[in-house]
Amino acid sequence: MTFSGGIHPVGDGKELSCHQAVRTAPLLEKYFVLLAENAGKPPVPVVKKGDKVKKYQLIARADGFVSANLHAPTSGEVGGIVEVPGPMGVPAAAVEIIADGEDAGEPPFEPLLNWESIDPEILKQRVIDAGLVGMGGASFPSHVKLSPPPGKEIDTLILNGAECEPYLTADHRLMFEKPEKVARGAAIFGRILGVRRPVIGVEINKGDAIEALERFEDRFGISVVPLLVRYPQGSEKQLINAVTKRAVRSGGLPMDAGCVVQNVGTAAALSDAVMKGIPLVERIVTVTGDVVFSPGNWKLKLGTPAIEAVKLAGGVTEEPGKLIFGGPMMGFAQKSFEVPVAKNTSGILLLPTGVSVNYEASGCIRCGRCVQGCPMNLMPCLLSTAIEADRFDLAYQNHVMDCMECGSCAYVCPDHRPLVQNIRRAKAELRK
Amino acid sequence: MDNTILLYAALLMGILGIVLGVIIAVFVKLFSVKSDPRVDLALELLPGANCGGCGKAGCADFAKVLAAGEVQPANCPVSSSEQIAAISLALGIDAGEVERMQAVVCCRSDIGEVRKMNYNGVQDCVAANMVAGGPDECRYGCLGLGTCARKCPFGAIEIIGQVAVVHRELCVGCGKCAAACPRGVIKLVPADSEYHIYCNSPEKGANKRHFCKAGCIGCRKCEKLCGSKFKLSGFLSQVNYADGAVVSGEEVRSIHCPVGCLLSVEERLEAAYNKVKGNKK
Amino acid sequence: MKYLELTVGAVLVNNFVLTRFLGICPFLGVSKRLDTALGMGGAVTVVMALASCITSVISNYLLVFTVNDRVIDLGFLRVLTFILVIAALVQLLEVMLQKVSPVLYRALGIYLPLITTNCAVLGAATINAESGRSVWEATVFGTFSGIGFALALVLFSSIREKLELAAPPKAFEGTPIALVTAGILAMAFAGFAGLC
Amino acid sequence: MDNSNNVNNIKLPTGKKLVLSSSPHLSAGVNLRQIMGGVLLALLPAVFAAVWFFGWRALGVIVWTVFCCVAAEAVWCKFAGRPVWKNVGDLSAALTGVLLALCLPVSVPLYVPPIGAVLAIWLGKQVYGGLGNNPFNPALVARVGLLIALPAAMTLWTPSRGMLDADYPERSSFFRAADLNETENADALTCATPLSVAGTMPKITGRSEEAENNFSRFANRDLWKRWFFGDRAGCMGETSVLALLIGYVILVALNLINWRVPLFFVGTVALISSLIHYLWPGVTPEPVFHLLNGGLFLGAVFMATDMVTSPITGAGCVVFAIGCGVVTSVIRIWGNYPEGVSFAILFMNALVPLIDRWCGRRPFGYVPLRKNNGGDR
Repeated sequence: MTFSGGIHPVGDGKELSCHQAVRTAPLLEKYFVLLAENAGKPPVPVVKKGDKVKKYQLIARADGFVSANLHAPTSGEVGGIVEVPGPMGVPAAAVEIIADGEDAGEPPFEPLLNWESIDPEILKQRVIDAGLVGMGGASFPSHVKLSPPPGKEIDTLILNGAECEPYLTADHRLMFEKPEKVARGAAIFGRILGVRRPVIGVEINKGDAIEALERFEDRFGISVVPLLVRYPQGSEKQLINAVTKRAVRSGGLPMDAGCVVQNVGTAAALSDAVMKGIPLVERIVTVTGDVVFSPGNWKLKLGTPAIEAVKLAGGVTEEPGKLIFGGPMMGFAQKSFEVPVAKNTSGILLLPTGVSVNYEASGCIRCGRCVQGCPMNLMPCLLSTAIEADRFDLAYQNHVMDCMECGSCAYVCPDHRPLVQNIRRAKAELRK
Repeated sequence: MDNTILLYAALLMGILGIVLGVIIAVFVKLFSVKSDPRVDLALELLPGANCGGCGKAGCADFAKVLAAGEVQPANCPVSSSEQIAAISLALGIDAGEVERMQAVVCCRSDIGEVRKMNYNGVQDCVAANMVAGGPDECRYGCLGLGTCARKCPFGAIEIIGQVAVVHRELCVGCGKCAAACPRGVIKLVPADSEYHIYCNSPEKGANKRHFCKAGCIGCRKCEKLCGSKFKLSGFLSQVNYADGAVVSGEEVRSIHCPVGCLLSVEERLEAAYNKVKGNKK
Repeated sequence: MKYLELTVGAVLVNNFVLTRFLGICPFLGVSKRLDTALGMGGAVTVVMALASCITSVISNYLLVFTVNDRVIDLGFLRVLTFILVIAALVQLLEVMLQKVSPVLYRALGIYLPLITTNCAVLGAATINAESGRSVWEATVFGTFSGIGFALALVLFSSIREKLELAAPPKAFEGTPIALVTAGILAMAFAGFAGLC
Repeated sequence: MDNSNNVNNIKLPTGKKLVLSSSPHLSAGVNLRQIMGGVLLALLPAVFAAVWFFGWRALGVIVWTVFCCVAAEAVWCKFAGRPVWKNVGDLSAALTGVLLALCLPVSVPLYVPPIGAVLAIWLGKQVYGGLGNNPFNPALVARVGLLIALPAAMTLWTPSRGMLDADYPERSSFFRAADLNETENADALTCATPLSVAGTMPKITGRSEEAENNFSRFANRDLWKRWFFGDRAGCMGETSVLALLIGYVILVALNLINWRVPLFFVGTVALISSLIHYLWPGVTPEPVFHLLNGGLFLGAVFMATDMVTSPITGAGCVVFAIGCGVVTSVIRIWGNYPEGVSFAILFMNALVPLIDRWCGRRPFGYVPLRKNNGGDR
């Protein structure tokens, strides 16, 4: 099963890290927990400089509905609210925590071992308390997706285990090593939404993960759907299309098609929050790239600077030409190795200068590869030529706003045109 | 014989003329459109640059509201005072009075030699600013990729050595550049003010010094000497245009800005050219 | 076969713009945007059809007639009367357009009254008169000539809309590149020679 | 940076070489030169066929034309201030050169290729702003321009290798009677192409015995076989249908063209010509004649599929190809010119912006598939 359009990235770099078991990182001296890491409003800090915090203690409270709680990843002293290089390139506010080396703390919530029989509202409250966000990339607070407005009927829950981005294997390792957590998380999400049989969509290049998850199909009442390998299968709309054949309308949300999509990482975190009563303070991060000495997956606490993660991976073999947070297709290039890991950092990718694409265009030859590759059925080449001539009206007529910036078009472009960046520019200009 | 042909010819042409004339007359009556000649008149007198500086979609729209008496001719920032007088005379309305504005690019990233990272992509400020907040270290400075220069209908902005500089004599203050700039470096200031502070970053002076030699350090020297003519926002001093402050040359000399941020428009332009020349050598 | 010449012949083989090179002024002037080109094409088609009809009535019945067994030939008035009729038609069209579609009226601007001096319209009327066509044939010919004009205009404007996004050398921007394109388009139409 | 200190002797990045760019950060690794090179590869069989059937002069003309085109490109880029090596290096000028050469007759005077090169590269491509901006296929602009300006030089056909043999079927149709006995002296010999022979034959409308027999001399299987391999008079590259079909397979295998275009182009010509032939046999020869003759396959496989000047979407390509087929058939059957492929493609090139506009794609989810709660606006 799959969707129409899309691309097959060749040499997707997953083999660098997909056989490396997840390791737990040693404790660091300092953590910089980013405040503005979830989509929506940043949470408000509830600690100040000099406060002693325990592990799992609330350090910033959600501000409004589209916002998520933040907890201390370890025990220690608050060094203050400081500015650190943020993942979007501009300095961002973070809570500095100076670890005391004990990493001690009690789970702040009561385990809900009887989750199969209690009120779904209590489970939903747990999602809010634990500060769960979408861990795939957008970092959208999870509980928002669990609260469909009246009139919207949700009949399908899909867990996103596609992990279509090249190089990343964090979700793969998670599903393979902790299938029970993922399956249980799916079942809990299903119970909150009242969906009978949640679906986990996994691309077939992760055969071992599919096998592992299938062992829990009956126990938790879920089903695993193998998907053909194709990028961008992990995009919500494409995943829904691949699994259910439904199409989310242009400009709409998955809820419009009766679907909710959650990341497998979020499901595992939910399982921990329910069974152990602990909030989201660490995540699995793939530290990889062609110049990384020994790529692999690590369980990193929130606020770990990228340079520490690179240290864990044994440093680099040569000076990297690009540092990317996330995958190579949709991730963000970074200016500094001081950027800390956030809830949505699925990968830290270091590419040598030769591997990363050099955008140096001469002229569009209208070969149509981008049109074939576009999963949203757009015509990126026409959009790009219109935008380069500052004709944003033309770009709008050609549905530039439907673009989700998956990068398939720029990936296949033989002229190496900065198609996605042009489209981003048009969107920014049109939103003005 | 000739006479008969002439007669017939005259007859034919006459009848044809009359018949067609009558038909046209009937049509004109049937399809008459009320139009305000004052709109066309105003449109003719307006500059026709369609810059949008007046806040309307273009000169045609402005002419419409002008004829309706909703705005005054002086609202057109492009027309000279003689042109405005001509419009007000033609339409028989009061010219009105609007303060003339002018754009200033408040940045000296060329002089300050702001560090820039390698950037690979679309050569446009809006696009570049979205990639990790822009390739330069200063988040508030001019990127110098020329989006404003391309947007300016009057060609008043020149990119000199990776920084935008406004040519005062060409700028009419329509504000298109200011709207286009993703970082808000371009400010619209009263056209009669001569001296401006060429920095846009409210960051701490010490932070700024890491990557820019020419940023305002917020020493407040200007504020101490000239009082309310300057105000501090963050760690950035600014001329208090809102209160109609005009800084004179004498005051500037007495202040003697330690980083040289306080400059006249001409001095700034000259400095930019000199910098490029120096770099070439 | 005769009607094939009047229809296909007028549209493709002897296309007014690209084969006879008549009516170049609006062809270059209003071909910047597809919608105005469509409007102009429509307007010219209407004027051409009506003008062909009326002028052929005039040239067949009013310019040559017999009075008391004497043939009176007013052929020397042909151009004069034709222009008079065309001018009047354009005037009517202009008045109507101003009321019906002010947007198109404004977009066409000066080119609308200039249809009067569009040599394609006068050309169609004159060709009709010279080849002694009946009123019906003349009307068909005029209509399809207009359609041919509109076709050339639409083709051309769609290419120009695309060219607007391209970046030709500074010296070729605007009219020069349009003329080059028109030339190549004319070469393509040359292939239709001899169809009928 | 304190982090650059070595910890346990591992090398840590300093971040000095970091490049900022927008996502995606990977590329499929295809570039323009590879695409143009692929098309050139697909043209090799046709070049071989040209040399085989028309002798070494064919190779000389091809090389000369390619040289002229590349030189024209280099000269323009030099004076227009564009990077010369980058523009020449993408092989597009060389490709135009080969295509132009393949639609010239082998006996073409050597002053023609430079004129063609200037027409193709300057007028057809560079005045529009270079590769990607030209609305018309440059090689075809040159061919049609030359055909109109220098008709004599462009229709000076010489016999192919097999036509010199006495057992070539229907030989007398293609040679003047006086020349027929002097086929040993091949250099000075001119002949006619099957299409031009058919073009000069009387068109007999209606159905009669005479009409049935009008084109019967072309209904010869041996002749068809020779035509298929390329043994006939004509432009250098157009004669060998076999070589062009191999090229088609290569192009499709390398995903360099939209496979629909040649199929629908040739299909439409076959359909229309068979329709006309079976209605009025005296008007036009059999469809097989039309398929094997003229530049149909060269045009359909290599000219109409030019990415820059053909529609982007699959549906658009089908419309485009059918249009090409219709115009080609119409010109061949009724027009003055015996061959209409180049005119047809040029004419349809002009329609491409309109086709693109009307055959655009509907964005994903633009019309919801589900009705109950699949989003109703």
